[in-house]
Amino acid sequence: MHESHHVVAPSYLDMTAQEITNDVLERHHSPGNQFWTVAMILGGLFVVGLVGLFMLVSDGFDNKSNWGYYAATFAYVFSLSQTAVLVSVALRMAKSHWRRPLARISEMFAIVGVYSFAMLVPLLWVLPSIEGRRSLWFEWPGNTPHIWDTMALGSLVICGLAILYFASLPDLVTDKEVSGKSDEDVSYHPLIPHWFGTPKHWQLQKIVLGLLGGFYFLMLIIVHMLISVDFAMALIPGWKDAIFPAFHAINGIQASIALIIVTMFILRSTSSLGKYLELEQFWALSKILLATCLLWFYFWWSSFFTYWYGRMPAEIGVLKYIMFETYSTVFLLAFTMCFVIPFLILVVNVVRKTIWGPTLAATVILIGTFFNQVRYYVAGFSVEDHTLHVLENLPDFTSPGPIDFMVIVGGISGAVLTYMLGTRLFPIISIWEIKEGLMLQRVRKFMKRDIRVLAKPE
Amino acid sequence: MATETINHKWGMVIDIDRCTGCQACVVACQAENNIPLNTEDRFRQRRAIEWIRVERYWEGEFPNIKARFIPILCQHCENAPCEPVCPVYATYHNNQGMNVQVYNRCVGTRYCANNCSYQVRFFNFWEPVWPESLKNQLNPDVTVRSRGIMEKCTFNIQRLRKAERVIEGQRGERITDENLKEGNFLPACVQACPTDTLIFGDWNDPSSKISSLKEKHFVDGGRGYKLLDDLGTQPNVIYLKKVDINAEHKVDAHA
Amino acid sequence: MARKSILGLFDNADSAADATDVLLEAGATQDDFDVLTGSPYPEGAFGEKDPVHHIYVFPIIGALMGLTMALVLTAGTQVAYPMVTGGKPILAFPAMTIICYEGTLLGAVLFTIIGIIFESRLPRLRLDPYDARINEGYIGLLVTTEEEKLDDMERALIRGSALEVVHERGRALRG
Amino acid sequence: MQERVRISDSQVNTDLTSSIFESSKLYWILVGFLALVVLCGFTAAGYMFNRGLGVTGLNRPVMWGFFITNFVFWIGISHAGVMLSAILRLVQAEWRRPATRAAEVLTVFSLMTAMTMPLIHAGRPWRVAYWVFPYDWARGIYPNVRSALVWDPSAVFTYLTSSILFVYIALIPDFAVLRDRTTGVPHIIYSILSLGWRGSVRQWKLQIIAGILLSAIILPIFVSVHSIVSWDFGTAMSVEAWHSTVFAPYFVIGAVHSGVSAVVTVMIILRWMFHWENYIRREHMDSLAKLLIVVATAWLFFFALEFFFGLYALEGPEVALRELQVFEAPWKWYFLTFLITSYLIPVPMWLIPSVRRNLWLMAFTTILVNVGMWFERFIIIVPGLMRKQAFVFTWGGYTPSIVEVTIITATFAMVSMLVLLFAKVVPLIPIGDAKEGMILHDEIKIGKVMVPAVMREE
Repeated sequence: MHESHHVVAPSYLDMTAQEITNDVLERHHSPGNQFWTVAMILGGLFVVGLVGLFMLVSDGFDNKSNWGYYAATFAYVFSLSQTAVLVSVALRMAKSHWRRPLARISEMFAIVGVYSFAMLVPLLWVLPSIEGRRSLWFEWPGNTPHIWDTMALGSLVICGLAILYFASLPDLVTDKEVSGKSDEDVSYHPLIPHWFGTPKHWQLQKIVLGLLGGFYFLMLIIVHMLISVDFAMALIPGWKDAIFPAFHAINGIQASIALIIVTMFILRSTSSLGKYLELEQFWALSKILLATCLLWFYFWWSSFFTYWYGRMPAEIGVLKYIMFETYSTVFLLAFTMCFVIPFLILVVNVVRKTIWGPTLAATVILIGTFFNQVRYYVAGFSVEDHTLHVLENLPDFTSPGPIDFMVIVGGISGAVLTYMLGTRLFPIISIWEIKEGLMLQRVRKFMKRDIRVLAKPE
Repeated sequence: MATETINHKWGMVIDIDRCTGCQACVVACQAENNIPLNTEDRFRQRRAIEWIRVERYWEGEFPNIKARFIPILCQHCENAPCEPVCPVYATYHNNQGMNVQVYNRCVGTRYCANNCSYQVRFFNFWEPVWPESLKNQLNPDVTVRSRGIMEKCTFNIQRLRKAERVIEGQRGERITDENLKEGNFLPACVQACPTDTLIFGDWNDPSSKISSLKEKHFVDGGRGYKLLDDLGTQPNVIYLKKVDINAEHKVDAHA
Repeated sequence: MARKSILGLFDNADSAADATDVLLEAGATQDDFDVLTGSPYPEGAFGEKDPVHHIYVFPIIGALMGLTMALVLTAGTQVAYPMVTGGKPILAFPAMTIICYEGTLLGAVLFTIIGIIFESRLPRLRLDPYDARINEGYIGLLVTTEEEKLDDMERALIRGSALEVVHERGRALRG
Repeated sequence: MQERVRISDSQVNTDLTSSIFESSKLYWILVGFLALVVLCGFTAAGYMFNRGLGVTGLNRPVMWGFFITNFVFWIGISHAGVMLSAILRLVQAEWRRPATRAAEVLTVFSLMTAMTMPLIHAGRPWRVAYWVFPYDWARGIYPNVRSALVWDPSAVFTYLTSSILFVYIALIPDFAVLRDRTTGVPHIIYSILSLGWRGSVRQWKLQIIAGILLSAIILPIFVSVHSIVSWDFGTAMSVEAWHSTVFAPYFVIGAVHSGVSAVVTVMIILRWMFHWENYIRREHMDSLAKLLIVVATAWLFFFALEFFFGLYALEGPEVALRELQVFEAPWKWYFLTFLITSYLIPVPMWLIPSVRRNLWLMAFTTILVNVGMWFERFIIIVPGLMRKQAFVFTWGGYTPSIVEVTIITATFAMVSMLVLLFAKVVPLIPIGDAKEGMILHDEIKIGKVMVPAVMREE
């Protein structure tokens, strides 16, 4: 961040718009065998996961503690996929130029949202009624969270898909024209025939994306709050932690940025589209990643510290349960992998300004985040009596059994598979945004050096 | 010093069932501890200083209405919320289980008063004054607190120190309920209480009355309870419920 | 041998930038000239060479020293005067963390400031040729070289369309 | 960037140093008036020290009142400086340029004012010396590092020191300008202050690094300061309303909200007073307002968390407190005022572009925000203390005495006076920065239009 060096203009700046279009679309249509082999393997693992889920269901929904790891996996997939969409939304609002190549990569995760929604469904039967226990919903009917969480997550998913669709519409049209399809061929895309890329259309798209983006932002925060409180906080007696929803959201943002970095890295190393994702993108994202790591610590600290100082029995119970006794190992892992290690990696500018540095940190964070979800959701589901207001005698640690491992592996690979299949429907690189970028930046000669000039249209 | 050899842990048992609300303890406390007179305007300003106070609750509806009394003083908590927040150690926990206030350290941040769940800390908003007639009544063993200083119940530490000097230092006996009583070393409020509602003693002395009361009442169905127990402050003052014919206890509704 | 400095004044950045070429032709090296401007220009705009500095070492040293100080202070005072408050441990680490954090950052800031002043070679006591118009938009080329080469340099500056060449220190001009 | 005009460097100097070399009658009248108010404040404080805290409206249980509210408020304002100059520097926002100095100066002076508040609050400043400068070996007792009131001075001291140094470092080049424009004694003083600045390549390079590096270091301080202030309340477990884990981020974001608003107000006043139309332009207001929309909304989110999770556990005292805040006079009026003035009026107005570019409306809204934020602190602190505590029949409220009101008013006068006086000795818009902005400004021709652009050195 600090040391300045001479300008690095993205290499694709010296490609013409036409070249870029062809390049991306060509790759889009022929993913290569490697792609399908990976898809196969993931599919296999996904089936294993389904088997695991089936075994869970056959055990019945009454014994919550069985479902802890499933819940954790759901929370993991949900917060990663749904929050990843936010990255592109936020960056587009901030009009940052470097986002262009990675915008679609982030939006594509909206598709995984559908999958995470499917994962929610079984949990609705596991989640106990709120009668006689603390919950977000005070005196409402017992099954309130089941209904509202479903609706909230559902609308979030739909909104995400809408963003993905409208953001990639111009590219879909380009694709249709380049591959010379007729309107009938694309009849499954109702909007394509009506898009002519007139200034009016672009204006419209800008507005639609803006509105959807704003809505998505607010919705996402709310859903984070609902899921985290209904499925974790409310299940642990005496746990009243105002910052937890925000912490959950921050952890989601952190992890989803990490996820995008890793995706970018994979794309670079496995496909020719890597050339659009350059140091610039990694460097910029890694700065935000560093910030989120610090926020992770900050939010964790402010809840831990308040509890430590207050020392009420209820607070001590919670601290012991999810931090320092029952789930201490998991907590330590989460703490090291979500904060300590990535912080140490990213704080060094020399490392941050590489491809591998951020990628390494991102990988660590992705694993750490999973532990963090385990610490909350498994812990929550392992509590027997939710009507208590203080956690006197701590429940035992629920260690994952074979079924849990099947569910975790299957669940996650299912999500990845969904994403891969999504790339079949929409080009993974946003062509129109890169073209726009070409238009809005130049490399100029300034006295004795070259310098990059960025247009700031109001 | 005797205090090192024998380790006391002072405490009190308050038997609500015996309290008649006569306020003798309040008066005794005022006299013993050089507490400035709580004139009417002091009460109006809500700046009255009463180290021990008797709160009164009405119970029931008119014809059969009952008055309930509960004497409240510093609970000398083991985990006192007021202690850690003081920037200058003006209040801390001494080795005899007492929450002590060091007047000449106090700088008057009033943070401790905010953080006391029992509202038993009092601030000298004004310089204390006594009418000429009362000048000679002031207790020489107790500091007169000037304005800007926080004060609270001390369990009459001056008397306990004296007890240690006399009983342990000179006679070399162990302090017991008896010799505390005959030597007039009990806190003024306890001494003044006509119905033995307030019982003072040493938790570390198994033979003391308060220890036996704790034995007796801190069992299922016993009358013993602590104020605001869910805060985990672990008071050294414990209460015994009122024995009520129609067994409903407004008092422990608060606890 | 004695090195002396002269200052060529230019009324616009481009001619100053071109003048540096003339200087190089005239046998000056990049170390011999420095560009004085009234505002920061993008690096390398004058083809000047990038100055080396070790500013990033300073905050790290400062942070470490600050941390140690704070640690000693907090831990020391609690151990030296062990008084139990609110049933908290004598060495209450979470509470200490806060003051340690402040101490660390304070140290870092103080050392960064020292570092910046030191690395920008301030305060400047040796008096080079200077002209107040530099702050009014002129560009100054400060050439420092052996006395006998000075005349060539001066000629080079003139050739490089310098408005004038200052030898002695400039006077303040009325605002 | 419509109303941008090219200005020669020496014109820039003349304009931006006008506050120093020319002084209108109005200026001196204003300063004189403010000085008078400050004098009244000192008199009131002296009277209070002499008579004792009885002359305030404080009582039991409301032991903290106007002074602490005001302390928190000014600490909040002081967060403007770093928020703007640090964060905007780090993200290389061009429109930060005219705002930074004013913001930093505001930081310094509001911090100084804030520091006086606890001293006055304690009623006997000569004793408080023990606590702020505690290490007198004679007493052999050190401050209790477990107390939030010891963290406060350490944090504020750190913050004050670093922001003063930050301001000074950024001032060196401007001192050089003043040195070259003055004669006689001022010339000597400015020469000393400018440390013989020459504007050499190395000096400018480090000047720029200094900006970024110091920002990066001060940012964590800035977050910690208000967090620690919030823990004055958050750690007080006996006051249900205060003991909330979300307080730290809630206070910090609130501080940014009020701080940035204050900077906008100050900038508008400066623009009007010293005719800096060419430097403080409408587009800056526009960007600041957009920033404020985001900040305000984030703040509202944390406020919602704080309020909602207060009720979450449905504990008697907490619920009683919320009722007190929202339904009982006078608190309900304060509550309403605070919510309306700090969010419900300003934010919808900022959403309208024409409002964002209207100086009158911007001044109006930003002042409203700070009215609201003052009340926010007030209704957190005082009703929190008037809690319906068991075993206490003194549930009284709190009405400030004339003494308190006078002192509070004086603090506002003091900050404004100090800022104005400072404008007499240094330019409140960084001259070098303004010039750099003009060098880096550029335009790109897209089709038929010239789009404003900026050169960007990565």
